[in-house]
Amino acid sequence: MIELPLSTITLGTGFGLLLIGLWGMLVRKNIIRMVIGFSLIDTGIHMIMVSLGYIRGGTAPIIDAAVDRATALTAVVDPVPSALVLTAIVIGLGITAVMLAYAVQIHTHKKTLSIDDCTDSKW
Amino acid sequence: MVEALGNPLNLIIVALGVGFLLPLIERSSPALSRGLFNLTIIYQAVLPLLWLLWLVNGAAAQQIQTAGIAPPFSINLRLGLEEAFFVAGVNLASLLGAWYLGGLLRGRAAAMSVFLILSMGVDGMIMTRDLFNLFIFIEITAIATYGLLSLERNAATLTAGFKYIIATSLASTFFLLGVMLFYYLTGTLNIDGMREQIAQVQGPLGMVAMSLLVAGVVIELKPYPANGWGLDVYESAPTGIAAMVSVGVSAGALFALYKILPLIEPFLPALVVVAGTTFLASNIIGLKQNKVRRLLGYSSIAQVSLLALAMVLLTQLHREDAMPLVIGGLFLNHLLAKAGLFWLSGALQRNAVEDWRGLRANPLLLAILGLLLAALAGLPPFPGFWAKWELVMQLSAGGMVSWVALILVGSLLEAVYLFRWFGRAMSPGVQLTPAPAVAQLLPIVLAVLGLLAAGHYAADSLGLDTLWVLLPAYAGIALVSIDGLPTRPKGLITLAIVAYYAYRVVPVLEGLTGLFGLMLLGGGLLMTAAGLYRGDTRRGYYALLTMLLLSFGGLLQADTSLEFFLAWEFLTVSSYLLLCMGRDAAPYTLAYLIFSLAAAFLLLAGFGLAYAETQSIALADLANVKDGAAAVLGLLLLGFLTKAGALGVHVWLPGAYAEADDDFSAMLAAVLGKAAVFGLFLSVISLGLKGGGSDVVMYLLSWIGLLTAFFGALMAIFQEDLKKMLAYSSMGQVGYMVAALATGSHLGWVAAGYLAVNHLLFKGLLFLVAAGIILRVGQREMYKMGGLIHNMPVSFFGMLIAIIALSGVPPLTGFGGKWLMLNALLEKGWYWQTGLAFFASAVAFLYLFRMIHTVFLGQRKRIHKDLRDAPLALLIPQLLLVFVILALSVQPNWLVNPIAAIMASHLPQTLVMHGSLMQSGLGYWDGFLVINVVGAVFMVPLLMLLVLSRFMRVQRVKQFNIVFAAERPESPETTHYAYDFYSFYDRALGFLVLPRATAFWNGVAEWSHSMGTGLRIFYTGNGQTYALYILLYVVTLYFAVGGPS
Amino acid sequence: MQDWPVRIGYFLINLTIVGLYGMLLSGIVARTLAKVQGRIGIPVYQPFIDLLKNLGKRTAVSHGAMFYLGPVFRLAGGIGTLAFVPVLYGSEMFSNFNSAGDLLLAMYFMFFGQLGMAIGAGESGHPFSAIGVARGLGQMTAYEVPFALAIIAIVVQYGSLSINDIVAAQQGGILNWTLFTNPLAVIAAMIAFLGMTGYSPFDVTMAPNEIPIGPPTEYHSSYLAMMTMNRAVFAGAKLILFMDLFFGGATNLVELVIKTWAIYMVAVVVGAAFPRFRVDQSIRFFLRYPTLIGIAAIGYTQAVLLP
Amino acid sequence: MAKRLLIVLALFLLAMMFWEVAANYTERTALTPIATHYVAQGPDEVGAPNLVTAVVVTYRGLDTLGEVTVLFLSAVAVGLLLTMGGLDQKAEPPTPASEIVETAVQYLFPIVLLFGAYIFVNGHLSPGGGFQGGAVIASATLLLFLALPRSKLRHALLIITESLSGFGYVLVGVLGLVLAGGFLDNRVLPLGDYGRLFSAGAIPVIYTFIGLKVGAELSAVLERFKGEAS
Amino acid sequence: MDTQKYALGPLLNEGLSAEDRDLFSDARPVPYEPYPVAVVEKFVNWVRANSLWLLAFGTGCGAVELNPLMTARFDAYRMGVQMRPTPRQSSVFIIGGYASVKTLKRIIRSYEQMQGPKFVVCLGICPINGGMYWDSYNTVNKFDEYLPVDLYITGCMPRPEVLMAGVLELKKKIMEGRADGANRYVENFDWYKANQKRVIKDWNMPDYNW
Repeated sequence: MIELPLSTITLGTGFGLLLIGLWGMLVRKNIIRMVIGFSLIDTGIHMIMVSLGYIRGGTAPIIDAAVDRATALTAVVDPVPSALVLTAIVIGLGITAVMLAYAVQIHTHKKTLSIDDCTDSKW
Repeated sequence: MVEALGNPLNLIIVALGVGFLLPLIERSSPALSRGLFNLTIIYQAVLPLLWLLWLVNGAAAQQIQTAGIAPPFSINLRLGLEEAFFVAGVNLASLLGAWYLGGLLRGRAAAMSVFLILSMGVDGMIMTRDLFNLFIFIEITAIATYGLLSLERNAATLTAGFKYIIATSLASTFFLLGVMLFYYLTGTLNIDGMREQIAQVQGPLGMVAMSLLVAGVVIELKPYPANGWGLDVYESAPTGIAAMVSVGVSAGALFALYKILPLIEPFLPALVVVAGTTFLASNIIGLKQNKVRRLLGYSSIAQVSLLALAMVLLTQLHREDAMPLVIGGLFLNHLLAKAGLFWLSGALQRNAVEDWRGLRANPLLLAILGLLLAALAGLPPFPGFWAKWELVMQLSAGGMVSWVALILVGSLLEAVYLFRWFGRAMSPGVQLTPAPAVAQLLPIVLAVLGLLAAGHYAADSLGLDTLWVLLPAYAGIALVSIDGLPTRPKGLITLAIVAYYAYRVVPVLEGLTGLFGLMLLGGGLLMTAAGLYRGDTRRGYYALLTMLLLSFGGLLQADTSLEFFLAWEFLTVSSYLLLCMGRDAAPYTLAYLIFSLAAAFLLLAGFGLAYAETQSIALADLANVKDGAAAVLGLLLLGFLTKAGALGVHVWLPGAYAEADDDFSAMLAAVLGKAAVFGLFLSVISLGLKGGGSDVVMYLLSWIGLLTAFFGALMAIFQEDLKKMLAYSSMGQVGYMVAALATGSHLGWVAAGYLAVNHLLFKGLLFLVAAGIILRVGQREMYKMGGLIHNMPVSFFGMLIAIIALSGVPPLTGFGGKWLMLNALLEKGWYWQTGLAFFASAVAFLYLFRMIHTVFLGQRKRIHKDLRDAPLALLIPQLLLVFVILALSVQPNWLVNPIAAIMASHLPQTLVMHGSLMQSGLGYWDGFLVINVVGAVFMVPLLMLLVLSRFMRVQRVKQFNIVFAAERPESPETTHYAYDFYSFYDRALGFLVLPRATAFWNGVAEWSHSMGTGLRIFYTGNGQTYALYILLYVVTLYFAVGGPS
Repeated sequence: MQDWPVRIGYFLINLTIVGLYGMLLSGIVARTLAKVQGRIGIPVYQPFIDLLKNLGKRTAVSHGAMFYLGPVFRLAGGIGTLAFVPVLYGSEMFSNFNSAGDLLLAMYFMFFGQLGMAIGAGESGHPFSAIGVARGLGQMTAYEVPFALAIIAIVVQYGSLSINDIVAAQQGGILNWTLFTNPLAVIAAMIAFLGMTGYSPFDVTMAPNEIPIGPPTEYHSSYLAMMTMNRAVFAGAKLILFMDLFFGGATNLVELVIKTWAIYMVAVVVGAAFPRFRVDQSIRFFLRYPTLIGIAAIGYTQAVLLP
Repeated sequence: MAKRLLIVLALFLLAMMFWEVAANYTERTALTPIATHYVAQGPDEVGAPNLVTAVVVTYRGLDTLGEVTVLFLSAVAVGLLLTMGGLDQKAEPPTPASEIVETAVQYLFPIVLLFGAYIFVNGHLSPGGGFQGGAVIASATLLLFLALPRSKLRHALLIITESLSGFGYVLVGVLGLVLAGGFLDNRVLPLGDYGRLFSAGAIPVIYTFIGLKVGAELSAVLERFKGEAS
Repeated sequence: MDTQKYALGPLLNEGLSAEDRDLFSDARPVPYEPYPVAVVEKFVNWVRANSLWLLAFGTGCGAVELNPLMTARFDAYRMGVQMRPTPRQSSVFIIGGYASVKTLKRIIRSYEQMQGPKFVVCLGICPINGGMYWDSYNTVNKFDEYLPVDLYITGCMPRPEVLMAGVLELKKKIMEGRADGANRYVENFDWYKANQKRVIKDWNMPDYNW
């Protein structure tokens, strides 16, 4: 049995989450559920991002007592994806918030949350 | 300090700082926040403009690094020429947009800061050189848009907004994933760094990475069919916001695409297909659209995909040097025109196209609409024109003929729906809304001015003598400014301008252009002078007329195909607009424009092919085309024939000629039609004698010409409408010229030139007579006239001379044309065609007699008892034409000799002159002798009758003193044999003139519309379905280009 | 080339000869027809008497200037057509003003009188005039097609548009006539000739029983006399043209008389035997077989005669 | 049904794409050159032990500024959307929480706030930072809303905090432009002693601004959703 | 002849509505004089006599006798007689028997449209005294009260042979210059017109149909 690298597992999980999220977005009619689907996609992406930055056997890129500067080059994971994920999370949060706000307004105006009813403009 | 203010980073810093502060300041002082907002947005617009200026004048491109650390370790931005241009454009649009949005933003600091940040986000998208940073800016732009969409809160906007969020967030998700894979593969996020490491992006991961990256950006560009969400937003968002989305956000996405192009080399072909499909599909679907905003949406998507298409194709061809003009031109065009139109539709609060009826009551608004639409359709002098020209030339040179075809077809379709809208605005109707506030209009006006300036600049950049080639446009604009004057002084001013122009231009022209210079400008002046009989208000008429006449000069003086095409398009535009002034012209103007544009595009394609072979746009070099001669000739001829109204593409002609203003009809038929003949001459002279394929083309041309002549005449005889009859007659006459040209012999070309001059004379005369009749009678239906000879003897005389000249009966000029043409055809050995020519000229008698009989002879209606002859202003030009016809009848050599000399410079002379005797290879004709003999012969019976009358009491009687089978006639209406004059001919040959061509083109129109219906079936309106399309788009892109290894 | 007065004098002689001959011809034809019908018929000089009678009328009405000038145009058209056609081959005296133009000129000048007459008749305001003109013009377009095709065929055959050249090419024996060298063209042209003369079955223009009597319905007195003169001159000119083109021309007056009389009799005999076509039937008739024959004539000329 | 099939197909194809990635992915064993630079030079250049923070705040400071902007925008967007007629106002008044909860919240609230502040202040030293701290602060607000549904935030305070901290952030960035190497350069302040609280130049300042801003914005968003915002 | 006598000013055309008056000529007919040279007049009369163009207008029962005239049996053509379908070109008007009032109106109109010299021949007994219709309410009895008659051919009905005899008689009269009915009509225009109007009640024509 081949041992799967750690990051491959998280990568796979991330992809899985992404697909599940997409399924939710594409199949669920309720807008709130679609937003949840989006959150799942987001989370999946974040996992993928972190996985792509993983260095075999690396630890958090904080050079303090635990990791001294001399060995840091071989001991830490890539800090860039972590930084990017941080940004991506916030952005995802922002979008989710706006989506929810839209959901609220749509419900106020149309008294429904079904995406199938949101076809006011068509062609 | 100044330096600090000029820092390009300020575009981001200032917008953000102010954006953050605005909500706070709003709490204490709304006025202050408003002022600050205004200041900032102006600053945002001015700064990139300054940079653009500096960069154009040679400043180095700015590499901006952040955090005091060099890239690739930190994020860097770039402000080169292209970035500065795009940023300047977008910020200018947002400045004008903010101005326009004034009311919506007032008192809403939050909205103002979002608006500021939106344009900042686009700036960032354009400037950043870091892929992840690009993602951030995409998101900033997206969320800012989400926020702004909510400014108008109704169900449609909200649901559209939600769909938009779903789509864009999915797109950015894929983009982000692509970015991360790129990082994984190349180890950097810096775009320049990635380009160096591009070799790493390969294998299965590379393929996925590229496809995700491409998909992310492409979906932002709203590719068909995964773009329903974008359209919904265009339709339902507040117009100001929709304009920003259409213009700003798309610009950012486009630039993002531009930046990543080097990273995704394998996807370029796929991108071309995507952009091409979207361009074509959007325009086809647009045909079905009857709501302005969604219409603009389709147009936006089409324009942006055209930009993308151009960008990718030029990249593929490695013609980046052409990008500034092509991309810059198209972009500016789209930016200002589209934004302007969105604003206009918002300012007028009219959405359904039908509601735009009656806009012509407000000339300013109409002018704005017209100019913006013209810009969008790529008409000169707007930048889109130059860009399209350059694009077509480059693509043709690169051998991408099918893409040229696609672009031209798409552009034509776009013009169709855009000008259908304009047509509605020109139609009579009620003015629904009050005129919008000046504050809302000013930005739109500024957009128009910007477009004009940009067009001028673009022309400059092509190295043209800009002022001179754009003179028609400027003269038109100048005359618009004095539109307040009474009509006749304006007409005199036009006459003076054009006369001076002709005085300067015509003597310089030589040979063929000289001949046509005389015809076009001389004829134009005469028709303009005849137009002075009208004293009613004619808004813009003389401005457009000046433009038209001056573009004749441009056409004649053109040394390059560009100048020729430019002048040609000016002709198209001005004549279209002049045609629109006809009272009931609205239903026919669109057909006129479509066919004119189609003709222009055929020319463009032809010039492109020629350029591809000779690498030169000089008209003289057309003759150097060898391999593609037949194709170029075919395209050019098709173009000119369309404009000339050849059989099959004549369907626009009768309506246009009939419904135009009466004096303008004369101009159209007699003068403007000669421009097409001039074009035919040009193309045939350059390319018609190359042998091989050209011979086939010329042979076909002869048939086209004579079939046109025959069917033109045949259709004319069944018309009840005076001007329609003249229109069909013109069509038929042009057919003879075409056939004569096709012979490719000296004799034939002399014949064509002779026919052209003659047609100008007698058709101008006929239309002027018709104008006089219509003015007096107030009718165009001939059977409602009759017996007018007693009221309008001079007009009758004019028509008599004209129809004798037209019919080709000796001794008047017409026979010369027939003689030359038939000789040429026989010499060429085209016997069947000759037979057809005989038939056609015989059929012409029918309508000629019908015309003169039903109008002037027969029974006069009681209500016409007191009619007077046409006003002197109309009669004098008529008499002048009569005089010229008679003079040329007496001395045909005055006309034939110069033409023969001109043609002899192109071909060996086969028409020999011995004094007044002309000899062809087959026959001879002595015009001078003929008219003398005829004159003498005429005197014999005349004298005889006069003598006999002395012994015979001749009683002058009145119209009812006729033998009426021993009864008395009851009313002139029932006694005048006029309606359905040739009913027996209809029974015999009517089956030939069933409106097949009309049916065919209607079928094409219907087919395009049903294509539109078929193509828009994807737009279900359901956000989820749209999400599915996006997903499918991503996987399709991936599997289409590479797929799994 | 002689002086102008001489040429004009020659022409006037020609005109007189042809005019008188034309008048006589119509008398002969009427008499011939009468014999066919078992009558004695008019005296051959009756057309002259009728002409003089009409000239001797003492009253007339005029509907206007064009009405008045209509017969002038008509007669000028006839005389002019004659002026552009050489009467006898190889005779300077009988060449008229043929040097002014070729066959095309003669063909197109034929319309001159018709157009003027049509306009004059139109001014009379009588509906039958207009109907007659419409019919006449309509039928004219139709018979013009086989005629033009035949002309084209012989122009191709002889390589010239000059009437003199065409006649010259037919000299030297009866078998050189177009009639024998290019029979298809002659058939087409002769059918067209039937239409041109306006006898039945192609008398749709005058049609005395339905639109009495077409264009000249309002014309009378001297007007009518001039039109009668034109009928003589014009018919003569047309016959001479046909003779020149298809029947070898004529080198002396006797030959001229025989040939033209024979040509004319074709129309008369056909006219005596057939009832009238309807207008549309007539148009379609000309555009069917005669046109096909004309096309075949060109094809035959190109394929058989030219190589 | 066809649509469902199409969805399955699309997801299947997408999964195939992902499978390509996952199957061909090899775990890295060494840092990329850029990461190497960050790890090797970061402590000296930026002076922050937490390299992620160094990257976030300085190296990729523009991203972070953008991120803050995004959050600001979404707060504003939510505000714009929910200002008028947010959630149904006629809903049943929420059941008050039990006294224990209410009391506990009153004690916990400041502690959570303090914890948030701790996180953003120490962002350059240990895991954490402005966003995390801000989120913790917002969680305090959430706690408050859950426990005391009728409680209101001081709107003016939120706006002032939000605006000023945002502006402050931009200002610090500009100071970097004026005083140091470039926009958002953290070396406008001395780097200080490595590993100390007051070190790493302007990073703690920036993180403070971010923390305050994020906290305020998220709180505002929460309040909007709560539906009783004025 | 004294032209003054006939210049009595334009006709009034009272039978026409005002708007129709513009459409009809109101000129008065004028008599023509013989050619100044007597030989010419004599010759022209001979020509006229030998070219008799009949108006093909069968006004009554006698018209049936006109048709055989042109057939092979009688062949009037040889006498210079032929039918013309339009009055403008005809010179002889044969009144074919009784003239009803309705037809009289058309006869007058057609007669006036013929160009002079023109001749009227009455066929049968009826135009002379009414014949068997002498007491009919709608037939005129003495035709020459309404139009000038140059020749009567009596009988009921006269055979074509008689008709031919009549033609010869007419020829003789014309050659002698005695067939001047047209001038008589003009000279006594007012008397004829009054007679005509007396019987024709629906006079909706001009007074003289040019």
